[in-house]
Amino acid sequence: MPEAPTIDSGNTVWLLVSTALVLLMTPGLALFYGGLNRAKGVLNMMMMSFSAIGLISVLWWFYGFSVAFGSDVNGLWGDPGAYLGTKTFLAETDLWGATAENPSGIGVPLYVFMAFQMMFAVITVALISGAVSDRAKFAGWLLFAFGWATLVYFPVAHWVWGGGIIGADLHALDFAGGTAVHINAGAAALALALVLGKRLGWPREGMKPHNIPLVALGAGLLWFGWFGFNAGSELTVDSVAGLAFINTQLATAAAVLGWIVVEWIKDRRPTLVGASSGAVAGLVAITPACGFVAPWAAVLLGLVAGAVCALAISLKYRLGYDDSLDVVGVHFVGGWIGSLWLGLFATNSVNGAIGDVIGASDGLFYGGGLTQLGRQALAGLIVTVWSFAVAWVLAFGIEKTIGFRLRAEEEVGGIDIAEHAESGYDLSPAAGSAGGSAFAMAGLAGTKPAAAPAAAPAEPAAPAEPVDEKVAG
Amino acid sequence: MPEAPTIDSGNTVWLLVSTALVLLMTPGLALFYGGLNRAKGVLNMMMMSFSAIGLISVLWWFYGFSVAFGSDVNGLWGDPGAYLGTKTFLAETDLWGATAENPSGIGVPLYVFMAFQMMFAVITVALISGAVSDRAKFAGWLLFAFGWATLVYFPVAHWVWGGGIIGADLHALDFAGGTAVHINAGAAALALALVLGKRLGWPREGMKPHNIPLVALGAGLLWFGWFGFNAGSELTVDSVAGLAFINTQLATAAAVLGWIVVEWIKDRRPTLVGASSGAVAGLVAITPACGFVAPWAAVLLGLVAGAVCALAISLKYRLGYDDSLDVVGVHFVGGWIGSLWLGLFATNSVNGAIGDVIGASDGLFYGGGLTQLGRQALAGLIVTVWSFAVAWVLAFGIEKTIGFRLRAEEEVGGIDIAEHAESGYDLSPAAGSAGGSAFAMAGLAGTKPAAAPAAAPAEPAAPAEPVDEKVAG
Amino acid sequence: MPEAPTIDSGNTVWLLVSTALVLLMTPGLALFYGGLNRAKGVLNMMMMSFSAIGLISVLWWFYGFSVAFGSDVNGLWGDPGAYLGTKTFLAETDLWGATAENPSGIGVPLYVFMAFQMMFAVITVALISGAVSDRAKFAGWLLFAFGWATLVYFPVAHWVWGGGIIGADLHALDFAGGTAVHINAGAAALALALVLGKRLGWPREGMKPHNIPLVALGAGLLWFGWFGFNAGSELTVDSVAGLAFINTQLATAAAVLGWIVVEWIKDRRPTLVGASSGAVAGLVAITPACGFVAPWAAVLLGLVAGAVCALAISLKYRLGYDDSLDVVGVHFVGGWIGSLWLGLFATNSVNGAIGDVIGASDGLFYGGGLTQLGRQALAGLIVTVWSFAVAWVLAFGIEKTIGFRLRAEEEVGGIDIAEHAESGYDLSPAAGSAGGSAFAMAGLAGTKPAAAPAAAPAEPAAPAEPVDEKVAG
Amino acid sequence: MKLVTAVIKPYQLDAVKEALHALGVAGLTVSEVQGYGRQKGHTEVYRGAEYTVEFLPKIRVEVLTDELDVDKIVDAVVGAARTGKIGDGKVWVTAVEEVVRVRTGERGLDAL
Amino acid sequence: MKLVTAVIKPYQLDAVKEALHALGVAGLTVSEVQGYGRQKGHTEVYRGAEYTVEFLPKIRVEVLTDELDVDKIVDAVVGAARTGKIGDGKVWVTAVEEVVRVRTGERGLDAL
Amino acid sequence: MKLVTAVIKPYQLDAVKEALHALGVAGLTVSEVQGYGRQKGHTEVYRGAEYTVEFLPKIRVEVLTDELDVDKIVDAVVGAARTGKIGDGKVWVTAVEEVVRVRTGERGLDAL
Ligand SMILES: Nc1ncnc2c1ncn2[C@@H]1O[C@H](COP(=O)(O)OP(=O)(O)O)[C@@H](O)[C@H]1O
Ligand SMILES: Nc1ncnc2c1ncn2[C@@H]1O[C@H](COP(=O)(O)OP(=O)(O)O)[C@@H](O)[C@H]1O
Ligand SMILES: Nc1ncnc2c1ncn2[C@@H]1O[C@H](COP(=O)(O)OP(=O)(O)O)[C@@H](O)[C@H]1O
Repeated sequence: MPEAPTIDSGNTVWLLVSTALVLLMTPGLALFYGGLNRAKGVLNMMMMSFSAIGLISVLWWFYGFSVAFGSDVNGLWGDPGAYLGTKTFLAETDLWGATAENPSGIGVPLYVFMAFQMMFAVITVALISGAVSDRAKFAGWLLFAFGWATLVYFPVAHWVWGGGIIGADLHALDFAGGTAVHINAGAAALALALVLGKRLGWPREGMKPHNIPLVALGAGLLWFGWFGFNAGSELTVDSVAGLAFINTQLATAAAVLGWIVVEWIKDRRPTLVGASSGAVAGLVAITPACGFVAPWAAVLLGLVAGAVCALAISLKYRLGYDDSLDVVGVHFVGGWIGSLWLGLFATNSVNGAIGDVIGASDGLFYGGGLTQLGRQALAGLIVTVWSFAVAWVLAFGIEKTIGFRLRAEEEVGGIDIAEHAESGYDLSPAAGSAGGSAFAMAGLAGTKPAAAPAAAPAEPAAPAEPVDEKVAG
Repeated sequence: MPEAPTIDSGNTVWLLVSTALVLLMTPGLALFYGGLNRAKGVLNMMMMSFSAIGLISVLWWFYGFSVAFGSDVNGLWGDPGAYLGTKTFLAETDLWGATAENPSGIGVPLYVFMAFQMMFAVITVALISGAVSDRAKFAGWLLFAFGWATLVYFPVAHWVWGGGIIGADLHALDFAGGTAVHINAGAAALALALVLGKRLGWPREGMKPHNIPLVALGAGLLWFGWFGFNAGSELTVDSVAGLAFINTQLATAAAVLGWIVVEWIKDRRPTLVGASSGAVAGLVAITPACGFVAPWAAVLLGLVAGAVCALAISLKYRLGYDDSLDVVGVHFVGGWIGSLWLGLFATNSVNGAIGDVIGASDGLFYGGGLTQLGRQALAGLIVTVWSFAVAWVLAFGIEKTIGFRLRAEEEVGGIDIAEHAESGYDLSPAAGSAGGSAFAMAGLAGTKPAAAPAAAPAEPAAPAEPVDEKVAG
Repeated sequence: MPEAPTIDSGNTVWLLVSTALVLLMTPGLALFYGGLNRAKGVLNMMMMSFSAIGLISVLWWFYGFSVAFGSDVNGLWGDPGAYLGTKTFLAETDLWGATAENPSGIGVPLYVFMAFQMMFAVITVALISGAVSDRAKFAGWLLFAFGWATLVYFPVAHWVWGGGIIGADLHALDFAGGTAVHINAGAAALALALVLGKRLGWPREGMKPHNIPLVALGAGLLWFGWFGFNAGSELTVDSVAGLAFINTQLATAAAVLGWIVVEWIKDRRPTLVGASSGAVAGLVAITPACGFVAPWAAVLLGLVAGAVCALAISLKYRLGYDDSLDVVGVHFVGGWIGSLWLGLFATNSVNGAIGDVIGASDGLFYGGGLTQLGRQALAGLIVTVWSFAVAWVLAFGIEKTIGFRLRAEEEVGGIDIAEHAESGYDLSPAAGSAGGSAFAMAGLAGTKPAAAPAAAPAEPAAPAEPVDEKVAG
Repeated sequence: MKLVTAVIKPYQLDAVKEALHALGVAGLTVSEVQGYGRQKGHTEVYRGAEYTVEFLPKIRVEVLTDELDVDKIVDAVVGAARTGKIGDGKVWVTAVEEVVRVRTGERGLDAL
Repeated sequence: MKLVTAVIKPYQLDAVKEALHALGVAGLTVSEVQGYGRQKGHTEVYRGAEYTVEFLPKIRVEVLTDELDVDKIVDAVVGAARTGKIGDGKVWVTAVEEVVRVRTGERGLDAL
Repeated sequence: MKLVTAVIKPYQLDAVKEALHALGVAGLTVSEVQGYGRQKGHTEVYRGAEYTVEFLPKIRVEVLTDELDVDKIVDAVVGAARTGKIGDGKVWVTAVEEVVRVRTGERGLDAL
């Protein structure tokens, strides 16, 4: 390492690319969730993710990053003023991890690291939305997102990665977010689903995915972006980054197989929704483990996670909570499996940082005994309890004040219309064919009678009229 | 810097990746525009973008790059023969920016830089198409694209970045394309919309987006690719690239909030179309500024751009031009906001190149007075006038010669059928269910009676028959 | 080169990114194929790709990589035990290409190279599926994929790139997979189509694409990912990587033009399906040539490939085989064109490796005579024969044992329902509008009478009922 | 022979189907329609332009039946389709001169 | 009571709706149909295979009405739907024996 | 004047159209419907939850015709639509009091 602070262009490029990849995951999630949802709520579902990108990015820049990665105050949060958004960090020396002995840190500009971690905060919040499709007022969602990010994600990221209680004190392992992201979001999702209650008609009424190619597309984009999420979390370009990358691929591939095999046996048919869900389950489970286990253990983890999550999604019918798009069944369960897996298969032999840097011990099957398994379980428990409790209180408070649950008629009519005054599609069997969409063109979109002219052959009749005062808008 | 010309692998990787990211933006734009359009014109809308990739890439390689980046001839264009497509540039010394004193330049192979800039030319042309959906003959579009790229984009890129009048002489700032790309495309879009006239029935007839998930997907891909567009424009891996990256994210996130807040107040509902449009508006506005302002100024810019563009899109109803998908309201207006922003918030303190390399001065709020604001305004004006004028003449010429506007019956019947003999979707309420799409299978796709056989139970009837001579084709 | 083995972070980042890009190609292919297919089989079509990612990734890790890249045994395959999945390769010295004299090889961790090549194996298998849409039992497909990958792809990759007969002995050129990937998959696709036979009603019945925006989206993602496929195949960050990158862009752009011009002349209309297909044809053709020819030769290749493939897809009607989505017309034909192109335009002057490393000679037009053209033809022939023969035997064997072809009624009813118990879409003209999809909500999804309650106004009637034992699942 | 046609709210279809099932009606044909009447529509907004949607999704149910059962069927449909809110729809009866079952060629009541 | 059914060109629906509105018709039901007749279709081409699309999108409009108003309504519809070009469609009248308003159970004219 | 309505299996539409064509029928109107009857549906499974789909896609064909041709037309449709398997559908005939061709205003037989 040179004495003068210098940028490591390899590490920096890898982080820049990884950051872009992780950003893409949230639109990918929006498509995944949107396609799984009924058509009448697809836009609201996607809007919860897009609004999370908007809101959380700004919060993260303003104070979130400081709370998570500012110098540790008390093991619970970082100095909120450390990197306040009003300041600017572009000095030669503003490299992440820079210290007296190592003035270059990891050789990555602070803003690059801040942006990378920003995307994690964004998607963790967005993940929660899958539990409350079709029934959550949008204003309530925004308020919840603000509160939960502030009280839960930012601190928890500090506990796990910022020098807080879980990482530094408990020495629990979490390479890229099994506890901080997935268990965290899953626990909050459960609380939200419980407070908001079931969708009208659930489970009696069938609520099947409205656009499965969209689901598969979303899963594909998530898979792609997840390489930045996992392999990027090594923060440097080394063999561990390579290990995290291939483990991510192997566990995900194995989870696809694990899920569809269970479907084949249990439901007599493997499905594309299942393959897509299996991929996500595998990605979730390998997240905490990708840089800490050997490839064969990653394959095994994928098979187990795919199979177990394929069974876990039925729990909601058993226990009667409407976790609409299975955030609990996939992210909470998958996150737990991956975190515990480290207690079994983590080994210093694939990543020296386990012992040397984090002070964690090898997993059970590598002679580490039950120590690490206990730490992993405790870490998961702490996050589960805190996230669930705060989410429950926040949701309950919002419901009692501005109201969180949509009115029944609005829910029945469709949340897209009620909350966003939009509808997802205007297709028809005739769409694009001669005459185009008969309905769209025929005026089924409706008109203000006052505004309706007698249609001349040359000009199609008016299906809709921009209201003047609007237009003047 | 070493004496012997050497490739900087960090910079080169970053440019390679950025180039791929920017390429992806054009298909992303095609989806964004396609989804915003009515179903009967979705394919033509996307085809305008895809054909731009095909045509402009080849033109750029053949002479466009030379005109834009060849050694400056007269401040207006570069030596057209400099990098003619017939030549090959693979010598050790063919590194971009190589000079006697600095034989390695930025350490990036010439072809990598050429490819990176190629993608800018492609998407700038594609952006224009949003103004003329559903009514422009495809042949006319191709001719226009060829002419406008040659007479406007290639020279303007030279003016701004190639050592021409705007960058080198006027010392106006444009980090990644506020003037060269967005104001440029927006002005041309306006001219095109004026010459081609309104869609039949506009604005009386409602023309709502036909597939909003597609709009959001397109916005997501644009956002993702834009990191290459903006942060890649630094051309080297340094802290400014990191600044450009995080500013891109922050301004875009803020613009999403800005746009939906305006909708909430003005139309009583925030929409996903609005969130997606806000993202694009933020990306547009931060483009010229991303590497020249502090993060807090980027957040502010995003809020302003999102809010102003959300209002600007209503102008077309006021003034009565049919800028179908709001290229003017988003790209022209957003581009101007971002460019002027530099006159207010640009500061040498975040990027030394402002003063040292470009010879620009700080913005008003950094004590630079009105100098830079004036330069930015003048730069925008020059591009606006030239682009609008040439676009108008080109469009008018095409209309008067081969004809640009589609025939009324064809427009009413749908441009996809008329110009491309395709229709976007063949779904139906029964699609994929038992029996598949009733219509598709039942032969509503039609058959040449001559060809129609009596359908046997075992074999479904023939909805269509490849015409023999075609098939033989 | 340093004595101690060291990671080249530039090369490693480029390979990591390229690997992610190539992974994305398979979901992209799934969308491309899915959109081209009829609605009733879109899920099965996509499932064939997604299952290939799952299955082939694991096989590659376990023994495929060893067979392809293990030390050459007999020119036909590599030592299967070389990199067996049970082993771990994370030592300092586990860098790809490391030798005594060059302990760092290309400075890329072995797992990164393994992951990169893994993605090639995955997509090659997935490509084949386009030939047998709507009629192949899913179990049969999985078995075929397993067998073909093991007996054909793994060895052929060894022949071409692993030190086997084609590359090392025959000195045939294949930069990124013209023979190993496209000719290989195309030949297998033909065999599969012949053994499985025509879809019921083909060609009498029209089978038009059901979702063309999805086709264009898939093409866009393929184009994006292909930069990793081609430019990544240089394995190092140098000017040849830049050449491969820009050639990929130029040939693809030219192929888009080539294809739509042919359509314009032949069918009187250029189409978006054509532009998308042209892009894929160009990407296929440039794959083997991208790092070995000059840009102008790449443009020419693109024009030729686009035009020829646009004509080649009609062969199936002439010859009467149902290559449903034109794998032969695009990949087989395009692969051959690109491979032979090297015999005409390959030149050591753009890439010294041609002569020095691979021991190939310049193409005909560079004074190399017919030598290389002969080698290219022979290489293509070997792969064609082996792939076709093994695929035919495998398919025939599967048909005769567990059965490969779907039952007629099931095919007519739709393979998505029959094999996956899913249907792609649940939209309707009313989808998302007030009341949402009338049918979806009205219970056209059906209910078990036993389970059907009298619907109360407040609660919509039940369109479907999770079966209890399932739910208890 | 009669044809009973009902235009109802989408949600009520299932209840109507069950009610007819209970009466022993062997089959029925339904289709998506859109209705305009007293029931008011809703508003959509896209990029500041407001659209009023006046036509609402409804379901048409058609049942071929023997004259003797007409009243029972009409009452059953009206009962099952009623929510009491505006927009519940209409039920009407028309005369059918002949009915044939395609599969068997049976005519009249046997065709049902 | 009568049922007036019209199969018209999609664009004309709005004009027809307004014309009926002007006559004081309180409601109507429309649906998407496809028509085959003298009006010729168009051609589509996918990867070199040509398809002729013979069925064209039309809209079916149904209005239940008192016999007294039938002629006025038929004339209004025909007038509003006419473009004079082939494919304008048909309007036909059938007898309705009974009409019930689901919400109230009202019968006959009161049901409209 | 009569209206012949047929609810048939989607695949058979083309055969029916040709059969009517052969009889010199100038036009017809078709629409997508879903049918419930003796023919059983299928099952779908999403994330472990099973759905039974009872309604099957059918096509409704409507032909306005002169009484004299009714039998020919009914027989032609029944013949062309028959596959002999359950679910082939129904054909029924109703009386039409008046028909108008929108384009010309022609009435009665001239309107067809
Ligand atoms: N005169 C009519 N002819 C045909 N359909 C009608 C008529 N009036 C109403 N309808 C249908 O009945 C539906 C409900 O009618 P509406 O007036 O909204 O409520 P209600 O029947 O409760 O008074 C309408 O959406 C329309 O489909
Ligand atoms: N005999 C018929 N029975 C039912 N519908 C018909 C009949 N003839 C025509 N139609 C409908 O009327 C529409 C217009 O008929 P067409 O012959 O094309 O034009 P026109 O009515 O102007 O002569 C057709 O698309 C079809 O929907
Ligand atoms: N009573 C009925 N009223 C209206 N449509 C009916 C009736 N019975 C059957 N249908 C229609 O006919 C179709 C076929 O009937 P089904 O009983 O399944 O077979 P089949 O007619 O061969 O006995 C049904 O899907 C439905 O659309």
